[in-house]
Amino acid sequence: MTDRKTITLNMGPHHPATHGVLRVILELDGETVVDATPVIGYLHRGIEKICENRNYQQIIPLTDRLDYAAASANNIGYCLTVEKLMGIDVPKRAQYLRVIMAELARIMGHHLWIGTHALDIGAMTVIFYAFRDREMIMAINEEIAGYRLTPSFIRIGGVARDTTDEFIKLVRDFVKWFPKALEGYHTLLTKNKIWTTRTMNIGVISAKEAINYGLTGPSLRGSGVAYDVRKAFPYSSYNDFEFQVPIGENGDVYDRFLVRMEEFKQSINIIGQAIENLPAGPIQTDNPWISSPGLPEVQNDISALIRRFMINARGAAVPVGEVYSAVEGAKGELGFYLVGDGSEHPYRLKIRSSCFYLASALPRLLVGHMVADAVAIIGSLDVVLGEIDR
Amino acid sequence: MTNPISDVLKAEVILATGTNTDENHPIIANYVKEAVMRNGAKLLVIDPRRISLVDHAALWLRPKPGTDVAWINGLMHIIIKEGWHAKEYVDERTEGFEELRAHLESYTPEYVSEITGLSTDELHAAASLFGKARPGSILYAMGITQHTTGTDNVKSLANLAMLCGNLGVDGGGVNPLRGQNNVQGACDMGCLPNVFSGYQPVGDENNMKKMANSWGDFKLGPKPGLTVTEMFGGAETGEVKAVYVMGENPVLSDPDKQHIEHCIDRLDFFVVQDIFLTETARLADVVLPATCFAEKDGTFTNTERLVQRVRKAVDPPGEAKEDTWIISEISKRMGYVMPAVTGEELIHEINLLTPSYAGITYERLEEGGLVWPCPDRNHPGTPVLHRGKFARGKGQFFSIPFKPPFESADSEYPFTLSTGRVLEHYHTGTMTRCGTGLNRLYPEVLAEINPVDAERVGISEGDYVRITSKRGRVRAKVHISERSQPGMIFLPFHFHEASANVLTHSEVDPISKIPEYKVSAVKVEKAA
Amino acid sequence: MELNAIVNAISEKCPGSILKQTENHGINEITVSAQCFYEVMQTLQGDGCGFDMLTDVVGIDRMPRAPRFDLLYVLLSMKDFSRLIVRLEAGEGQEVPSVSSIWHSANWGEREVFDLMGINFSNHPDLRRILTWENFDGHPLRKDFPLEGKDFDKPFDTKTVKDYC
Amino acid sequence: MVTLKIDGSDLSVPAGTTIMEAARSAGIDVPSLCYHKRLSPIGSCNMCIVTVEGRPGPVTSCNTPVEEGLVVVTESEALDVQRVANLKKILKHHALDCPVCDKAGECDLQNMVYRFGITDVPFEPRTQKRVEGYATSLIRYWPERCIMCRRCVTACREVKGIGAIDILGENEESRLIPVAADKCKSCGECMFVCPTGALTENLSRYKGRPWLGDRVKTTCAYCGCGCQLELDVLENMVIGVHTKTDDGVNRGSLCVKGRFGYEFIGDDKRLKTPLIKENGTFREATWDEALDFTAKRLSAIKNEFGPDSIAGLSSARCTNEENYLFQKFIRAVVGTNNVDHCARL
Repeated sequence: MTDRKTITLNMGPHHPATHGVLRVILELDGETVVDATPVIGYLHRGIEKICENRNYQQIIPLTDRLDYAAASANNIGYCLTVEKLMGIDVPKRAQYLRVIMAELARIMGHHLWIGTHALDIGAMTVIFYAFRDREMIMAINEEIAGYRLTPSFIRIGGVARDTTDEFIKLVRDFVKWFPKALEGYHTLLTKNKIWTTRTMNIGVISAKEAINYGLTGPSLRGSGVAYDVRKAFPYSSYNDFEFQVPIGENGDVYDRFLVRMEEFKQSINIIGQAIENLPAGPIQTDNPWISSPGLPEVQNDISALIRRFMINARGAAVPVGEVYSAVEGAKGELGFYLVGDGSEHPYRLKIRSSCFYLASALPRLLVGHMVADAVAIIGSLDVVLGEIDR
Repeated sequence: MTNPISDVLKAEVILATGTNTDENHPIIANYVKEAVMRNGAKLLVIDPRRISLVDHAALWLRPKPGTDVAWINGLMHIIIKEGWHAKEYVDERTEGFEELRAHLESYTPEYVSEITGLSTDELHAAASLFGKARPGSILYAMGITQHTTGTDNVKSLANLAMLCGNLGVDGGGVNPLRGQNNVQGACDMGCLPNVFSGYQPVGDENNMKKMANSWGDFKLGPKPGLTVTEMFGGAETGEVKAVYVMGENPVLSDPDKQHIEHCIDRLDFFVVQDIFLTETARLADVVLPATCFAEKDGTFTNTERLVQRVRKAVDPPGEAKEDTWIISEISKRMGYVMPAVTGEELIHEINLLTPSYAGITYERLEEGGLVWPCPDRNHPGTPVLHRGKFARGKGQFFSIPFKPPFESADSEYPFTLSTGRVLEHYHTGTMTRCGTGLNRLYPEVLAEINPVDAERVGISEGDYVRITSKRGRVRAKVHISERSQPGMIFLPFHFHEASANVLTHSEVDPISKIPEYKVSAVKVEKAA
Repeated sequence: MELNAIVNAISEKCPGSILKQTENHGINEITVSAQCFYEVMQTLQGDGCGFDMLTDVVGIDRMPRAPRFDLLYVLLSMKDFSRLIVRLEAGEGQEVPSVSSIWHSANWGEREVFDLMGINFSNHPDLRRILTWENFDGHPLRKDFPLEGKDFDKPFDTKTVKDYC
Repeated sequence: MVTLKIDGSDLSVPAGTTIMEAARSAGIDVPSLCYHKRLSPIGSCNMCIVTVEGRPGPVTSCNTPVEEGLVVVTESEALDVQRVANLKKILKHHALDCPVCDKAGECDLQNMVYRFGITDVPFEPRTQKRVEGYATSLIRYWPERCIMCRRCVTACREVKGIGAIDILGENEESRLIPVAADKCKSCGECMFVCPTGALTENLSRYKGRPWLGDRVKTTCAYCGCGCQLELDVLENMVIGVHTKTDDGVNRGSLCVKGRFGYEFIGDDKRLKTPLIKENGTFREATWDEALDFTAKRLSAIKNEFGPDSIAGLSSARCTNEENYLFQKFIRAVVGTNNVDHCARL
């Protein structure tokens, strides 16, 4: 047997198809990948370390910058963790608003995924449609939170603001419009011969292996495992809504695609239910030492002013204890392990990043495929480097 | 200080002389006031100026400047005569008492009164106040030492303290209040011409061998060197060619400014290492930017011999470097690499070579300050010196005759000038005159003059006066106040634009070489 | 899975290895000893217990406590969606057996802990720094890692960084 | 010694101790706004009330001496109701300016509000505006933040022995007045004991929140007292000075220099580069240049005129370590005993 020479191909970190600053070093035998080494850390900002030196409120915007494609979902994950440790109940209205924001974020994340994923493989049209619809969600974010991409709308104990009529209208419009748009995506891709050829039987991973690799979210469900944190460990009134957890069969790129396409539908369903059944009531828990008093109160009451000062400037203290809490982010299970030491800062906040473990499975998925499939596989995992590197 | 500051609280009587404690050592003044107000101690102030501490005094005496030995001898005369002295203590722990008694015979109240301007009643009252109460604490500062008879003054106070059995006891002691944050430490570390660190004499063979063993193969001179006042004198004669100044401003702080400038001018080479471009640094050939206390790690030793930590808080500005780094770099370039450079390395070396500092480590200082002598790692420190036994065995009484100050007021220069500090400023003002805070409170030099004199010279509050001595003249704003006694004028020396040391003379005490800042003859005229 | 059942299953295999068992905000937690840590983890992953996913590995610096670190393994069973946290106390410099041969996800999880917390894992297939670069000095998530200062502000020196190829 | 029972635990304290001191010595934190360790009891805030068995109403613990066999309760619902009422009385006129108050974040009043969970205190403007009576250029008085606890007045009188300020008038009309303004030395003792932001430092206004910076414990660099203080450092700048009551020879006190004389540290006039004089003017030099030049000149003079022609003048402002190294340098490297410092000046 003769020695066959392999060549090393560097992919990234500045590669349009690595969705950020992911770098993969590929060993190629001809056009076949024989080894792959992902290199990460280019976007490492030390968020976990920063968190140890910020008060609990100040961490919320940092969480936006994890999976920035679906920022609100991260806010909820973090706030739920703190609330769990503090033992706070959040009012129903706030919970529903959180659900709306999280599901909108999921759709936003999937928009980015489908647009770029299709673009990577060569279907250029999809991204225009996806971004047209994503823009509608941006407008909704802007209406309620003031920010388009990173709303930081969720607060410990509730949400930042109550709804406006405009917000309700925009959400309703979107709920009405989006199923039609989704049909359009399907038309463009689902039965497209090129698309199916490029995605079917590519990057196959069995259910057992996917679990062993720690895959979560659509990437795990594509392999046929019906694990969704929203169903398995319901939070924020997800029990109140009717929705399905779509799963795939083969665990290939195409199945992961189908799962996400179905999630679009389920998410818009949830949003529809939430906006129509939005309960009346407060949007912040009534604990005066957690919810910052409003401006009118502050201008007339020194105790309210002191409270607002303490909560916003110095931060509210969180009891001693440890807690793990997770939510279903757009990419999978987003978990927070929080260690409180009684002060205004976390002693330790570990972020369980779903993308981190998705990226760790890359060598397993890439090896044996053509170099052109690498692009499809990376796209199908839908990794966001902001969350991997933290 | 022989005793800790807090010992003042245990005193029955406190004699404060030659110290404007309220302004120069405000924290010690807090203790004095607490002793008076809460513990009922009696405060005896003997000072030519009516300082604010007088508000709390049971008795205040106002002698003429420069007559300290006379009134101390006078008090002792009365105490011995009345039999108030601590007889057992004197017998057991001291020697030379009989000579002293004989010497004091001539210092009758009448004679002393003539010299000092105090009435005999005042002297009696003071003697009975201090002589009858035990323990009595003596606080003094530069008002006692900055005379040509400075050493005599201090010895006289020691006589008084021993006579009343106040040395080596709680609440007693002879307590010099040291004016600068680490003047005690600088002495302890051997920045003196005649001793190594811990006051180990330079002439001693063992000491020289010990230092040479540790420092390396150097020839150490057995002959004591020049003091600061002699250095500049030496520069004038050409004996000294180069001076290296670290963090000092002698042009403003040394007596007779013109003379100093002239001496520096004659040097071949003059290096100044400082944090500001001071008046002295302006004359230098090389200026090396150093760090201030907030930019380095180290230790300070306060007036009660308490060693405490200094910690780095901020980075030095620009390229300024730590003093230790600068010294070691020059040393390296002169062929010797200093083995210890950081604070912690240096304190280890100090531990090894200085018996009184042997047990003082940064680790222990984290728990709080330590008072030297602290001979080993487990020693708790020694807050009270001479307890039970004096360092030399028995306490020695010195018979000290009164000598008048070098310069006295005469018809041409009718005023006696005393220099000193004010509360708001510090030494040559390089630090306190920065920024707005302290400057707003005390923006310019104020010459204090008694209303009687003001009327005589024909000046009113806020006028400018010209103060002239044989050495030079300055212009200053006038503050009319009862604090100065008639015939006396007080001028702070913090201000370079009206430096009091233009006026002072450079005559020094023969032993301690301390200049006589407190007595110079001057005349005062109204300035245009 | 019930905590009791888990404890029984482990005690059968490795008696005395469970130091503590608690329930923490709805999640079962066991503290295990370092001796037969690997066996315990194997048991947990096996069919009997069924914790087939290692969700995350968390390192906590408890300085100045000794042992210094808490190492947490967050497990999940896909059978009944139950979670279990396994806690292991590790001293500074102590090597912890890698569980990456049991759960593949531990590969990167442990690398991250090694990188940021400085805990060593034995038998790890590829124990390198992951988020910081190879010649990085120190472990950022340790409590004694400086937040600012001269050493920290050093420019990124490309010469000291070896390529991974 | 007197034995008594506080909150169920038996204590034995010296006679003459107050209930407050006895409780604090046992680690029981009786709330108070006016009590200060270094001052004699004031008894103005009524927060330290406790119940003593056998006495009809609650007593203020800060000025009630212990007696043999007293049974004291410091925490009860009834006491808290009264304390909350007292606190609300103080709060209702308090200025609504925490966001611009320098004390905010380490304010006793804020902490007390937090501790008792005070809510719902609508602001009532004063019928008569308070006069801005007291101020120096270094200390600013904010009349609407003042809770009239009298700590400052007591500290000025008892600690400094001055009595420059006093509170005149009753209730609504009470105001802080400089009764002997010329005696005020701006030492800042009043500011140090102030539980709220009524007396603040004028130099570091609005520079930083207390929790943002670091506090570095060090020793004061002015006179020989050796006061212990903490430098408030924010972004490599010293923005203030703090002290602690239990710390050092100064027990929390400082003088005007120690408390306000920190501006020189970050002053623009500080020397930043070595300077070498050429033809009568200075030019900036590198360290290597300056050090080489210095070493060369010193060596040359030593060789030509002998070591005794060189003298070193050290400083009492430098640390022990620096002084030690300096005399070592002069004695060993230069080889002369011509070393002295400014002790005499």
